Amino acid sequence: MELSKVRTIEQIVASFKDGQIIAIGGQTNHYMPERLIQCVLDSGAKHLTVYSIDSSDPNMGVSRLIEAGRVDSMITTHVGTNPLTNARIQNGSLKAELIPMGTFIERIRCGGMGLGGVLTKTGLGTVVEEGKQVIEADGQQYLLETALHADVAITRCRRADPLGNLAYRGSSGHASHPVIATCADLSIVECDHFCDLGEIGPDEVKVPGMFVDMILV
Amino acid sequence: MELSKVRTIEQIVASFKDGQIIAIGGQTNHYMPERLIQCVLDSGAKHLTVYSIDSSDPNMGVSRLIEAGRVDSMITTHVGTNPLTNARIQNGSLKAELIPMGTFIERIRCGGMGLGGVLTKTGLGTVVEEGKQVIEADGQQYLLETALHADVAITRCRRADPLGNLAYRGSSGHASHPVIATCADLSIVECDHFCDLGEIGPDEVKVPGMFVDMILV
Amino acid sequence: MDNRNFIAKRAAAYFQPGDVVNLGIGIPSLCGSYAADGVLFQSENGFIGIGPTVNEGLMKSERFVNAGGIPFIPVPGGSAFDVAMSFGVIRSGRLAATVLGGLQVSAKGDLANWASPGRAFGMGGAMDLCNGARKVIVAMDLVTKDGKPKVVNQCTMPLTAIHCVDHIVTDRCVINVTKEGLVLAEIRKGHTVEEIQAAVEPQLLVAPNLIEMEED
Amino acid sequence: MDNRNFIAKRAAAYFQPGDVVNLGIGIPSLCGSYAADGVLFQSENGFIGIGPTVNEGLMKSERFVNAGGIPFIPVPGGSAFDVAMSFGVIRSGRLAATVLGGLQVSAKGDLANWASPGRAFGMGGAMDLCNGARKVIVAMDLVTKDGKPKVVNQCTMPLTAIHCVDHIVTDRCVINVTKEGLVLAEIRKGHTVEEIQAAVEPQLLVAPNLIEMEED
Repeated sequence: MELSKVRTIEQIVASFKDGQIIAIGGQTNHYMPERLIQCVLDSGAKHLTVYSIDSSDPNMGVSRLIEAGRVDSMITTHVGTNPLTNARIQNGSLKAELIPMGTFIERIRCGGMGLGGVLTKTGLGTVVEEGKQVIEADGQQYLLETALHADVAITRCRRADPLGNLAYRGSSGHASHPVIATCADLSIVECDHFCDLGEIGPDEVKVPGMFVDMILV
Repeated sequence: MELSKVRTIEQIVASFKDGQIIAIGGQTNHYMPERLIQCVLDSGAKHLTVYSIDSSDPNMGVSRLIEAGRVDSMITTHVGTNPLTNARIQNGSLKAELIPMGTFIERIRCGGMGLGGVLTKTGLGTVVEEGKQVIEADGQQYLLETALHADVAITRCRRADPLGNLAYRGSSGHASHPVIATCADLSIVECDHFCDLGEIGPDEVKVPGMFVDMILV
Repeated sequence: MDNRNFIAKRAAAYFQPGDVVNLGIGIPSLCGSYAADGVLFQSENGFIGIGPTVNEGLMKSERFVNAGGIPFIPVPGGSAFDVAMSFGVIRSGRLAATVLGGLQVSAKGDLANWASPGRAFGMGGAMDLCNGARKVIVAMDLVTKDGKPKVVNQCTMPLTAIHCVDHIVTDRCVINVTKEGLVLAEIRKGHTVEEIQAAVEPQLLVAPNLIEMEED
Repeated sequence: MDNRNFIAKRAAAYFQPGDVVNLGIGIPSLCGSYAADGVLFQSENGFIGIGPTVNEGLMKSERFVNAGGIPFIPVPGGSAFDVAMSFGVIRSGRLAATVLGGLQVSAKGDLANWASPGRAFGMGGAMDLCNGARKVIVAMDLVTKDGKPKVVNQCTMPLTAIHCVDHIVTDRCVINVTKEGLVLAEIRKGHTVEEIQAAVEPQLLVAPNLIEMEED
């Protein structure tokens, strides 16, 4: 009986298919799941939708998928550091929905935690409001922001154990990774350090292994 | 310049006033903030509203406030282990709104994280639905559950540092404490171990000190 | 085997290695003893990997207590978290199963298990579990102590959730809730289809491969 | 002192010991050098207690990088968390202040700072910061590079948030947003009220105790 979630690169590459929604953890080029992004490239999957906080800088992170023409659309919060992304948005080959970062991560969290959406004041009175329900709760106005759920999540963590319990370190080492790791039907993580079962103490686990399906060691 | 959030019992007792909403961390009698509950008793504050997962067993935790006649109303998820609470509900001296546990903690989280509410399927088709907005999002029906914010939160943690950074241990050691600690204008915590600044590593902190106002060592 | 353990053992047979499962109090809490290796148990107050209960010794801790208030020893690979994450776990669709007690189950799989006349003490985590777990297993006696049906056409007591139950595991039989109706799938040695049908309100379908339940 | 540091220093004077503050990129990022002891800085990607930036040495880590992508050394008492908690921190009302750049600020305190014609690259965390921080401080030049007003009657560029700005700190003055209107509160040596008024669209009120800003 094999309970370990460690998988080979070949097994992971085989997980990616045309048309999938892929949620990608990380921010500002730093501590991106670059090895898993390479797996997506190697899979040949195209017409992807990507959920990611930003589109990285050219030749890095999310941008590698965009440059290779694999991404049809994105839900993201900021693409200002990447002229290649902008060029594709301008010429119509990439559709990008820009949303506030706090809203992005709460929508992802809803997708992971089995909630349908959240009410936030962020975006009220701005273009973000367009097409959204304005809900009154306790006498105040809020925007309804609905859940985002992905087909596959690719994230990175500092430590993982065979069950997929994950632990993180630092600001960029946390970033969106622990939340993104929960939001997909198939959650794949690359870890810096692979630990024995029990080596990550119960209180150090940030994402319980039940959310994780495959580990790239 | 005194930046430490450690306070004396007298200072803490002086924080409680008649009519406050007090959110209390803990569950099933175990790892309750008993010393802070004693502070509420010593303050003489009455006509309180309590947000708590349950009402503990007689002579313990939340029940001590109920028995002393200090609590007018509760929002809670379960009172089955406490005949004294039930007696007061039956005779009308205690008003209790019973809500699902997952809904309770998400409403508290909204109060702490600056959100107006969340959409959940929990409670659809049951008495929980009464008086609530049913919202359609992405073609599915959800109940809108609104934020709960308290005047004061009293919680317990394993470790605290002078800034109020908090770390937890175990199931009952976590429970509702980290979420409740964020949901109030005034957040008071009692800690088992008081640590030097820097002794709790950045990745061990579960509740950043900015949410905490007073520490009982 | 007594009825409570008989029910718990059968309910536990639904678990697969690698599953994360939540057990309610009462009969469901006994399932742990009969589960396959590699099944992990979750507790609402914030843990996956609940191990054996502990009454004394160095491992007993005020900080490792299950949702029923009983101290336990964590298994290797256990994880602790707050109640917000705990119910995220429950609602996420990644909880393989929950086993709960029941007062009434309807023909459509509605469950009532948290309030009876004069006793409405709160639903705790039951409503979230019924909505979130992939498989909802009700573990209960087939009839009340005074012989009234608990499997009913319509629940008369306050509902926990609608259309949520997958399997009803009782002291006399296993009934599956399907789109076609309630299906009598397994029957305990010494009981008859006619007797089971007489003890429930809805008309039961009988599985073509009706199984006789093992006693040991 | 150059204009950028002049602005940053004045903005930083709003911070009190014990405050947790978020700084935007550009001029706001310079505020850290002028803040009082005991002020803690927050970064959107998940940290409170951002310390000095670090270009080399053992403390440099891929895992301690601020929202602008610069490695830093955590201060004692720093805490790391995910982006969900980070924006909980931002929206909670417990973030004492945020300092952001601005393209336009209106007479009512509306802010536009994330998109200009042909450049709509995304709002990142700015909208949440404007809604959540207790004090929103805009740090910017008083006019555009070609001399056009940035303090305007109505923003023409896409809004970040409405009615959110408290203080506009510029290279020539400080303007407070109040219920009565925009109040010219401080003016840099060498500039006149008339000149400031001519450089903005809305009619300014002049504080009775108009302060001359220190240069050093």
